Amino acid sequence: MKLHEYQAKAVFSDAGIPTPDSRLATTVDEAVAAGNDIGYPVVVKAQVHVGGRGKAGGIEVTTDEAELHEAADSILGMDLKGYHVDRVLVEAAVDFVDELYLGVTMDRNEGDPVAMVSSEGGVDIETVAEETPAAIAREGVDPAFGIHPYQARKAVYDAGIGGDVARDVSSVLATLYDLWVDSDASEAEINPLMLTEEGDVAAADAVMNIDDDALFRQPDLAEMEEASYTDDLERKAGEYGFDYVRLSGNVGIIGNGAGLVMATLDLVDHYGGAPANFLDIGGGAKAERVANALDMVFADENVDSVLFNIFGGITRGDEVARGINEALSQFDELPIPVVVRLAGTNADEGMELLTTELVHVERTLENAVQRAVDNAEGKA
Amino acid sequence: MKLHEYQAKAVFSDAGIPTPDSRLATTVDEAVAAGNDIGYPVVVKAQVHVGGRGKAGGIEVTTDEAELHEAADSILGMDLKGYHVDRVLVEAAVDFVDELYLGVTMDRNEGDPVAMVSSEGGVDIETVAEETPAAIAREGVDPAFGIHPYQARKAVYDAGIGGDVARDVSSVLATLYDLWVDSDASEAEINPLMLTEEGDVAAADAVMNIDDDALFRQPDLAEMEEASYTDDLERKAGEYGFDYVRLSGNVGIIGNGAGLVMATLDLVDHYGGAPANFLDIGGGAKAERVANALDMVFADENVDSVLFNIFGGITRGDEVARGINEALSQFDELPIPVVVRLAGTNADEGMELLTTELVHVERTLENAVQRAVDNAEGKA
Amino acid sequence: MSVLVDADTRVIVQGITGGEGTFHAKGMIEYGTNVVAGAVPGNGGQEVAGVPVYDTVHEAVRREDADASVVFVPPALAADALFEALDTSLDLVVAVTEGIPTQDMAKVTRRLSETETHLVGPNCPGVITPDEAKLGILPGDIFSSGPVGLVSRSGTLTYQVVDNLSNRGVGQTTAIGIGGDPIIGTSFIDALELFEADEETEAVAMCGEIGGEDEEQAAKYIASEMDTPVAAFIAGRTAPPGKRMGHAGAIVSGSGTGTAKSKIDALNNAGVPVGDTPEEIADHIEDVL
Amino acid sequence: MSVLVDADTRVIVQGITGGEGTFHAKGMIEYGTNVVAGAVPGNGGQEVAGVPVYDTVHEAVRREDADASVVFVPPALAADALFEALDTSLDLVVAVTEGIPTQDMAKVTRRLSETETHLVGPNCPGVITPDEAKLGILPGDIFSSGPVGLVSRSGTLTYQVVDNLSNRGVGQTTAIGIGGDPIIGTSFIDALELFEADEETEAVAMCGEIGGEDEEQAAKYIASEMDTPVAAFIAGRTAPPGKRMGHAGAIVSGSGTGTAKSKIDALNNAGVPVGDTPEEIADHIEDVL
Repeated sequence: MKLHEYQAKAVFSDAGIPTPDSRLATTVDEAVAAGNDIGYPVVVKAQVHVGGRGKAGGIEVTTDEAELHEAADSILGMDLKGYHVDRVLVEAAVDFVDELYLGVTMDRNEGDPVAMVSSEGGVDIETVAEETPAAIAREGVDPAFGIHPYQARKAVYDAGIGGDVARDVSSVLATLYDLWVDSDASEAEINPLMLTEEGDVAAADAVMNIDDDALFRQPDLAEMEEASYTDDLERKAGEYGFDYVRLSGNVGIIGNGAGLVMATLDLVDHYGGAPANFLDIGGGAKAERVANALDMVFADENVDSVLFNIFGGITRGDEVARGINEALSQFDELPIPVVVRLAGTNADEGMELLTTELVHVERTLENAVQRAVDNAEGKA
Repeated sequence: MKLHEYQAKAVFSDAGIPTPDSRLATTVDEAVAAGNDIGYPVVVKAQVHVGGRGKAGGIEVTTDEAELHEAADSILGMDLKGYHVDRVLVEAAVDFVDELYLGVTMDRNEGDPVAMVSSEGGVDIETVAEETPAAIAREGVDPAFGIHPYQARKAVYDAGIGGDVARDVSSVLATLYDLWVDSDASEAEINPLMLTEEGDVAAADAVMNIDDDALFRQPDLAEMEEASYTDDLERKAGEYGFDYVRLSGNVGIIGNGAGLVMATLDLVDHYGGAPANFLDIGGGAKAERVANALDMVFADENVDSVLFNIFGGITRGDEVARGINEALSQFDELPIPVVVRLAGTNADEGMELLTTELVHVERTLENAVQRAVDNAEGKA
Repeated sequence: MSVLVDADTRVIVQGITGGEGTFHAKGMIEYGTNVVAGAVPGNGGQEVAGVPVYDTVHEAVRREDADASVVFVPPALAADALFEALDTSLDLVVAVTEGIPTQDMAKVTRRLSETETHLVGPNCPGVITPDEAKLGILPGDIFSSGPVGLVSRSGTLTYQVVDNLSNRGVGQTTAIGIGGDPIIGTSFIDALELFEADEETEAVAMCGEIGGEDEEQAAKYIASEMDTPVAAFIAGRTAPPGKRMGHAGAIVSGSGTGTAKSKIDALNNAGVPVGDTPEEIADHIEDVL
Repeated sequence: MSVLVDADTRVIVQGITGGEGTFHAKGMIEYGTNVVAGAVPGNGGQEVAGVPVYDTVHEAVRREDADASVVFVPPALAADALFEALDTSLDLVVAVTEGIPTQDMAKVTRRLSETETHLVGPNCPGVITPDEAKLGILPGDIFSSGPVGLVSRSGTLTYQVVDNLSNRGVGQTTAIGIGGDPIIGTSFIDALELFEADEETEAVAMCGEIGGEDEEQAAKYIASEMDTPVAAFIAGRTAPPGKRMGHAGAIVSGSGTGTAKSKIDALNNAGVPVGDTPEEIADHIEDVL
C-alpha cells in the first residue's frame, strides 16, 4: 500500500523529521489560501501514486498568487499517467544548497534491511544507482538489533557527507529506519533531503510504502489507504480481491497461482496469441470467486477469447466447474468462446460437471492454449 | 536503584498489568480515609526497602476501620530493620485461589536475560529455588530479539499453569519482560501474582530495581529515587559518591578499587584485626575525594585505626598525598593513628609529600596492614 | 533415498486445530505421512485427526520425538510459531502460511541462519517424497516415485511440471516448493545442494519465475558445484515490467537482473537447458536421464 | 610469544579526543604501543597524540590496517562504539569504559558470540604484554617481561599481585584485566585458554573475587583442560553477604556459589593453590616455575 506524499510527510514529521510547511488543497481557492498563508515561493504538487510527477507536469514552482492560481488550476483535475488529480500539496519552496537521497528498504537478496544514503539526491536515483553505484552508500542492517547509531553515521560519511551536517543527516536516517520498522514499510525514502545554507535539513519529498501483509497491525496507516485505479476493471479486481494486471492483447486468462498464470501467458505468446490480462484467482478458489473472475474478463471489451486454466491443489476441480456453470447460467449462448482446462484435485469430477454446450474442455495445457489462441484469431 | 512497592505498582499498572486498588498514606488519617474509600478488607504495607516486611511486622491485613487505624498507627513511624517507616500503602485485599511468582532478571552466567514463572508464589521464592528448583520454570531470552510470545507461554505451561488463565499469565510475563527492558531494570518481579476465583490476575506485590548505570536514560524513574539510609555515615557516603559498607570492626579502611579494598579487608582479618568498613574511593581519585574519605572514616566512632591503601594506576600517588595532607591540615595531632601505603603511579613522589609527623608511611601492603591492626589493638 | 523427508519423518502440525490445519493434517496422514502430533496453545489435551495436540511445540517434540513441523498458523501469529519451531532444533520446518509480513520473515531468517534447521517457505505448497511422506498441501496423487528432484518457487506451476513428468513415467525423488515470497528459508541453491548430495537424484527440474536474483545465483552454483544435470523453466517471459516497486527496491535489486531474460541467460550460460513450455522442461529431463 | 597483543599490534583508540582518551593514548604510545589512529565521529581530520583521527572505526581500520581497538567512549555511547568495533572484525577490542548499562552489554556480548573478536572488559584496566604493548590504563612500569600469564577481575588488585611478582624478578607474558562487571567479553576461561595455548606462558596467576560463578567454572576448565600450572587469589573472604541483590538475581545465581569459600574450594579441588594474601599467590607461582 502506497502513502501519498502528504501522508508520508505527516508520518515523517510526527517522528521528528523536518519537513517544509505545507497544506493539502482540493480546490484552486484552497490552494491559493494555502500559498498566501505559507508565503511565496511555494511548490504545487499533484498527489497521485505516479512516479516522475515533475516531468509529467504534476509539479510546479510558483512565486506569487497569480502563478499559484494558474498552476493549481492546471494541475487539479488533470490526468496524470491515467490517474485523476483531485488534490495538490502546496508547500514552502526550500532554498537549498544541496540535495541528498535517503532510503530504507528490504534487500531481498540478503534477506536483511538496508539503509542508503547518496549525495546525489533530487534526481532519478535509479539512474544514479545504475550509472554510478558507488555514489550510493549502503549499510545492511541486522533486523534483530535494528540500526545502530554508528551505522547511520557510517552510511552518511561513506556517502561523502561530512562536516556539521553529518550528525543531523545520520539522525534523520536512523529515524527513517525506525519508522520503516515501526510502520512495517516495504520502502521509506526521502528524495531529496534538502540542505539549506543555514545547515538545516528538510525532507522535500517523502515516499512510504507499507507491506500489505502487515496492514492488520498498522490500523492508523491502513486508514490512510485510498484506492486509486486507472480504470473500472482494476477497481473491480480490487473489490474482488484478485491479483490482476490489464494487458494489451485479446486472450482473457484466468488461472490459479501466479507462476501458472504467468506460464499460461507465456504459452499464449508462444502459440502466437496475445494475453489480455493476468488474473490469479488464488488458492482454494470457491465457486463465487470463479464466477467473479469470469464476470471480470467478460467485462473487458478487448477480450475475444477466454482461457480458464486451473490446476487443483487446494482448489478443487468440481468447485471450479460449479463456479463456471453458475457464471454462465445466465447465457443461452456465450458472447465469446471459453476454453476450460482443469487438472489436479477432482479435475475429472469437474470436467463431468461442466456445461459443455457452452464451454470447450481441454485436458492438456498446450491444447487449451492453442484452442484459445485460435478462438481469438477467429474473432479478431 | 530500588523502587518502592507503590512506585513499581504504578509502573506495572501503566503498562497494563492488573494491580489491586491502592492508595499511599503518610498519616493514620490518610490511611483510614484510603481504607474507607477502597472498602475492606485492606492490607497496610510499610513502604521501605527491606525484604521480609511481613515477618518483621510491616504488613497487616485489616477488616474494618478500627483495625486499619490500629495497624496504620503501629506501622507508621516504626523502625523496620533500621529503616524508618514514613509511608504505608493501603491496598484492597484480593481474595485469591492461587499465588504465582513471575520474575525477570539478568542471568549473569549466561549473559542473557531470563524470565521465570512458578506456581509456588506468595512465599520466599529463594527458598523454593533452593529446595525445589524444578518448581521454577526458566526461559532464557535472546536480548537481540526480546521475549517471543511463545517463550512467555512456554514458561507458563512449563510451570504447570494450564487452562484458561495461562493466556493471561503469559501476557503479564511478556509485559513484565518488556517493562524490564524499557526501564533498564536489573530485576522486575511479581510475587505473588494472585489468581482469583473469577479467573482474573492481580499483582499483589511488585519489585523493580533499576540499573544505576542506566539511570541517565531513565529520567522518569530516576526522579523516583529516594535516598534511604540506616545511618548518617551511609548518607554521607551516598553524598560523596563512595562505594561504602559499614562493618562491625574498628580498623577503618580506605582504598581504590573494589578488589584491592576487599583484599585489604581480608588481610586485616588475616592479621587478627577487624575491618570497620569497606570504602572504595574509585579510580583517578583527586585530592578532594581523598579528603572526603578521611572525613568519613574519622566520623565513624567505632574506628580506632585508619589504613589508607592506594595502588596508583589512573590514581596518582602525589594527588592522593595532597588530599591526605589537606584533610589532616586541621589537626595538630590526629585523633586516631593513620597508616598510609602508596604504590604504583607517582607513589614515591606521594610518599615524599606526606606529612609524616601525622601519618605513618609503609611501603608494603603486609606491613601497612600489620601496623594498622597493631594500632587498633593498642587503642582497643 | 530422498531429501528432507521420508517415511520415517515424524511430523507435527502447528495450527492443527484450524480449518486448514485439520484438513491438510488429514490429507497428509491419508498420504501416509507419519504425523505424530499437533501443537496449538490452549488446545493441549485435545485430539485432532487422530493425533494428540500439545500446548507448546517443545512439548509436542519432546513427547513424540518429532523431527519436522508443518505450520498452518495464521499470518499474524506465524512468525512466533516459526521462532518456536526453530527453538526446538527440528530438522525441517515447512511454512505453508501465506501473507506473513516481510519484516517478520527477515527476523525469522536472521535466527534461522544460526540454526541447523531447514525452513521451507513460507507461502509454499510444501515438500513431498512420493509414496513416503508429504508435508504441506500438495496434491499427492500427481506425484510418483523416481529419479528426478524438483524445486520450484510456484505452487500450481510445480503441479503442472510434475504432471508432465509423471505422465511420461518420470518419477520424483523429492519435490520442494520453496515459495515465492521475497524472503524465504530454503533458496534454490539450498535445494540444489540437497539434491546434488542425494545419490538417487539423477536430474533436477527447477521452476523459477521473474523477480529477485535467486535463479541467477543458482545458475552460478550449478556451473561451479553441480554434477547432477539440471533443466529449468522460467515463468514470466511475457510479463510486462508492470507495477514497479518503489525506487529503493529497484536500487537494491540492481538493473539487469530479475527479468526472465536475465534468468534464462544465466541458466543457459551455466549449461542448463530452459524449456519454452512446461512440456519442454520434461523433454529436457528425459534427455538427461 | 604472548597472548592478544604484542609489539606488532596496530591499535586504534575510540574516544581519543576525550580527556581520558587523549591522556591514555599518550600513555600507551609512551609505553611503546603501536597506536596508529583514533576514531571519533565528527572529529575526522584532526590529529591527537600524534596520530590521525577518523570519523568512523571502519575508516580508521581500513586506512591504518589496525587489528585492535581500545575504547574510552563515555558509557551512554559505549555500546554503540563496541558494536562499531565488532563490525570491523578486529582481533581485539579492549573496553576501558566504566558504567555501561548491563542490558547494553548483554546485547554486545550476544553479537560478540557471532564474531571471532576478543572483547576484553568493559570496566577493565586493559591488556599488557610487558616491554611490547599495553592497551588500556595499566601502570606500565610495574610490569616486567617473563613467563607468567596473569588474569584478573580487579584493577588495582592486579597491580598489587604484579608488583609482588615483579619485585621477585618474576615477569609476565601478558596480563589481562577482564573487568568486574556482571557481563564481560573475555571470561576467566577464555583467558586461561589463551595462556594454555601460549608456549611461553609457564604458569598462570588468576585473581578472582566474590560474586558470579566465573571462578567456579574456571576451576572445572583448569581441572579438565589445562597442563599449565595455575595459582589463584580470591578477594572478599571476609566480605559480609552485604546488600543482597533482589530475589530474582539470587534465584538465578543459585545457592552456594559466588562466595569466596565456594570459589576457593572449587579451585583447590581443581588442584589450584589459592593464596591467603597477595604475597602468597606470588609464593605459589614461584613454587611452580
